[in-house]
Amino acid sequence: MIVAIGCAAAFSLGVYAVLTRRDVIAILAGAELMLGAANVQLVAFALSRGGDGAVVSSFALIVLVIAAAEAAVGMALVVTAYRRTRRTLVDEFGEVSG
Amino acid sequence: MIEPQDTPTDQAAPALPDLDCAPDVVMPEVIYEGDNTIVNIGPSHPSTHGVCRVIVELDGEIVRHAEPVIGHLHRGIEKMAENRTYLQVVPLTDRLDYVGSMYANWAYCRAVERLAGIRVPERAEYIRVIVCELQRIASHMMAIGPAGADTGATSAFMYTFWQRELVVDLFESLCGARLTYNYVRPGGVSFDLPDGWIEKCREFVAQHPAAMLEIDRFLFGNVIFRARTKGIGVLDADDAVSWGASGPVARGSGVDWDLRRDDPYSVYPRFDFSIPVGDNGDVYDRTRVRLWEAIESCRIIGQALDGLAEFEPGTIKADGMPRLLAPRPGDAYDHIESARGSLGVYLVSDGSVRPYRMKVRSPAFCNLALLPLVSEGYTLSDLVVILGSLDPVFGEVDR
Amino acid sequence: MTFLWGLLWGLAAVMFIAGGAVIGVWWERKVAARIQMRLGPQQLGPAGVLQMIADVPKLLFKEDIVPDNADKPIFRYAPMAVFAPIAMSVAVIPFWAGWAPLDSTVGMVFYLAFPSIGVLGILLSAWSSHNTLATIGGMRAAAQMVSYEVPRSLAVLSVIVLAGSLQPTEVMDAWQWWWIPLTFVGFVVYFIASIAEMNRGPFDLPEAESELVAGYFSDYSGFRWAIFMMGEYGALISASLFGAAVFLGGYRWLPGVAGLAVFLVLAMVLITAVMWIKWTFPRLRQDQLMTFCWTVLTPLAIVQLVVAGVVALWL
Amino acid sequence: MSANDLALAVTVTVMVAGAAGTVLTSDVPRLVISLGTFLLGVAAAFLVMGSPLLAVSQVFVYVGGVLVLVLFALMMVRRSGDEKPKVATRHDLGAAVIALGVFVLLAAVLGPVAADPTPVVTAPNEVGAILLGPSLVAFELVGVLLLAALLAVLVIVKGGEDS
Repeated sequence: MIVAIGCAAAFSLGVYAVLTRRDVIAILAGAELMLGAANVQLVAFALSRGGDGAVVSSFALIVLVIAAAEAAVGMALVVTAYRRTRRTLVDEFGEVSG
Repeated sequence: MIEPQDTPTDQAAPALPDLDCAPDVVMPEVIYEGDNTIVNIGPSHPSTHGVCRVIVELDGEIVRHAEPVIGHLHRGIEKMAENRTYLQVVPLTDRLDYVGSMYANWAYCRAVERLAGIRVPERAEYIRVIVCELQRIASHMMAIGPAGADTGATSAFMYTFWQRELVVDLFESLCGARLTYNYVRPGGVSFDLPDGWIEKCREFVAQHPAAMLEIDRFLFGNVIFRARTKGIGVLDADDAVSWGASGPVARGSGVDWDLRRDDPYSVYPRFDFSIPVGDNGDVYDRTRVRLWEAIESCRIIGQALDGLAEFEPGTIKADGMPRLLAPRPGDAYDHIESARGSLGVYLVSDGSVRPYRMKVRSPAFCNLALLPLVSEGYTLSDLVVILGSLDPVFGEVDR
Repeated sequence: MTFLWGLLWGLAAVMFIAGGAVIGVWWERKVAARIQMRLGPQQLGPAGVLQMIADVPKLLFKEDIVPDNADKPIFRYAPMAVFAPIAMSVAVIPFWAGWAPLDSTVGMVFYLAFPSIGVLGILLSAWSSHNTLATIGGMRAAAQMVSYEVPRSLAVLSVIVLAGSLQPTEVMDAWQWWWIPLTFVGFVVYFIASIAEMNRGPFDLPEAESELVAGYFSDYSGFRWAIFMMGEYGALISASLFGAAVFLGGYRWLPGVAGLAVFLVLAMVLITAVMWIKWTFPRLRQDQLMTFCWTVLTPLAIVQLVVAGVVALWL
Repeated sequence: MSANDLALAVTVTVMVAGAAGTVLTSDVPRLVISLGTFLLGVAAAFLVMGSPLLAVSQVFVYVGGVLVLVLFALMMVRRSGDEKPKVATRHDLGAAVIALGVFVLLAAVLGPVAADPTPVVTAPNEVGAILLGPSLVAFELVGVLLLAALLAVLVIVKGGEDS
């Protein structure tokens, strides 16, 4: 119960961050919040339903690695976009071309 | 670049600054223009070899422009000289290049002697050559060691400093001072060599080349030091000539020019020595040229000590020197090869006991002007190494 | 109860590192002096050993300067974020047969993971100082430490593969003397990468004195500065102990207390070697540093890992 | 409430506090510290739930890797000039309503069915056996994905340099 509500709170805070932040890096940080919360919820849910700890852990580990790869690509995009356009605010990306 | 952008250029000359308050120093702000970062290095910084301020425009870590800002050590020595008698100026010249005081002494004295037509006894000339070559060694130790320290090899600094210490000990027993010697005077030198000094000097000269070869092996042979200095801060020979570089900075770029040989003065023509010249004009060559010059200096000192034996001890001052020199009106310029390059002193006399005007042509100043040229395109880490390889001494740059 | 024990052990680790750092400063001054034809400290006590007692109050009572422009709370606490993970990493080092302060089943990964939190502290202190030189130093530190983590982890991985366990005490139990020649390349990679991780010469670019004054801790003074130094010496001590244990066998050479003595001597030798390297070599440049990491150390570590893996299969 | 529940409650609180900080602050260092708190909270939650390997991996990959990456990117694009660097935000009611809706939905659906887990202590070699046994395909796919990500990053960054 505690974990479920806590993770839901963290997840929805992540949603809020993604919706309100104008900065790409902060949006990515919001996505990290959602991923982290979902991962904890995943492990907790599986364990409370009597799942095998090792299977759960390996699953969560794979999620973790994929999320890290996503973050790396995201950061590379941000930095490259910044170097091209000198902007990091999402609203402004539409106004520039190339 | 650091001036405010909105300064109108077509304005009348600004009013003279109010002398009661501090001068309007523009402290560098951290300004970001696109990707370029402005970094202020100095005036108090571990590796500016004194009080130089370098304003660096960085793109990432690449130096786009480096602007040396000088004047933090300006004491108005040239102006002060106008209010002192010719002999009283000698201590001032000590403070020009405080790493090589003997040179400024000598350059100034040569100008005075030329102005007043004084003939210096040969023994004094030999002593001058000996102390100045020792000074060249001491000064080059202050260039090679810090080149190691700039790249992070602090131990090399200690090894070269030990050699400098031996020279300074010799000077101390000669004239009592360890930094500002006031030893070379118009018409000769202030003291004759004390007993046993020649033997001590021979001892030093005997061990010095071996010590230099050791430094050559463990500093210049070090793989990281080579990687840090080879191909860094390249100055080609044409630029070196057209920017008026001299001394090891020019010779490191392959400019075979040394006043001791090409405009011979004093008793230098009597000695057999060679002038080491570099090929690539990078930091490595500039610094290594100094190392070989120190070894060549040992050869000169050895020959001069041999030659000294021919002369009667005690004849170290020109005969008939008046208490107060008052040369006839006119001007004189003379230059010598200091550790940093061609050091010239220009004197104008109006017939009084004080120089009407003194101007010092300082090699360190001319060499420092090359910094923007040679540091562009290298990294911030290279910048301090390049600055060190130009070996500026700010007492002489700012005067 | 566990919590109290943890607190106690944490305190012990901090005291261990602080004491080690104080002795390390004295030892480094002596080693450096030997290399530089000097004598080092010699005024206070025999061979200047009491100098270290004098240094501590000096650092404690120095003025704690916080720049006006700094982000003050972060500036104040960032040094702790550098120090704490390093103190934590000491916990998993196996000191005695079957005993480590924290005998975790994932101790080997723990050891590699926690010092990387220190990067965060370094970046925060650099950022909060609001100083260009510190910012450059922080960026250099981040790039360097994140990169050198890769060969370092790969090198340790070869021992993990041989031992077949992530638990340091089990690794020590499985350790055989012939692992030393087998993992020698890995050990060298670990050693070099550790020097880079602790920002010591010739990899001390983040704090390069001749360029950046003191890099990310340029603006620190007094005891906060001392915490950075403690962190640096702590990393040195911790990396040397860990390397001496898992690569060189640590206490396995002799039984009982003699084994512990051998372990400490091995670590001491490694510490001295690090100092020796620092005072002998010039500093690398940033691009040379990165090239060295990715084109020399990482391939070497991968080859070592493959070799260790093949041998582990054959075992 | 058992000691385990208490520990879970503490870690979850840390997580939520970190998440709230990440969302609400516009100050760069505080954002990073908050995100770090959240990620450490996640690691602690894994630890409490009996999976030290997950906890340590979380610290290794996220705190030591991703977070440093975030801070690095922030330092590159948002440098400390004269004024304090800020992360731009546009708080609005609609977003808050949506987020609140997500929270209510998740809590309402998951809360009743998800009892708090009892920790199952997992040894790392068991995880390894699963990864290289039943889920070998997934493991290899992650490897391919990582390689692809690596190449993608290289291409993106190199492409940026050309222009």
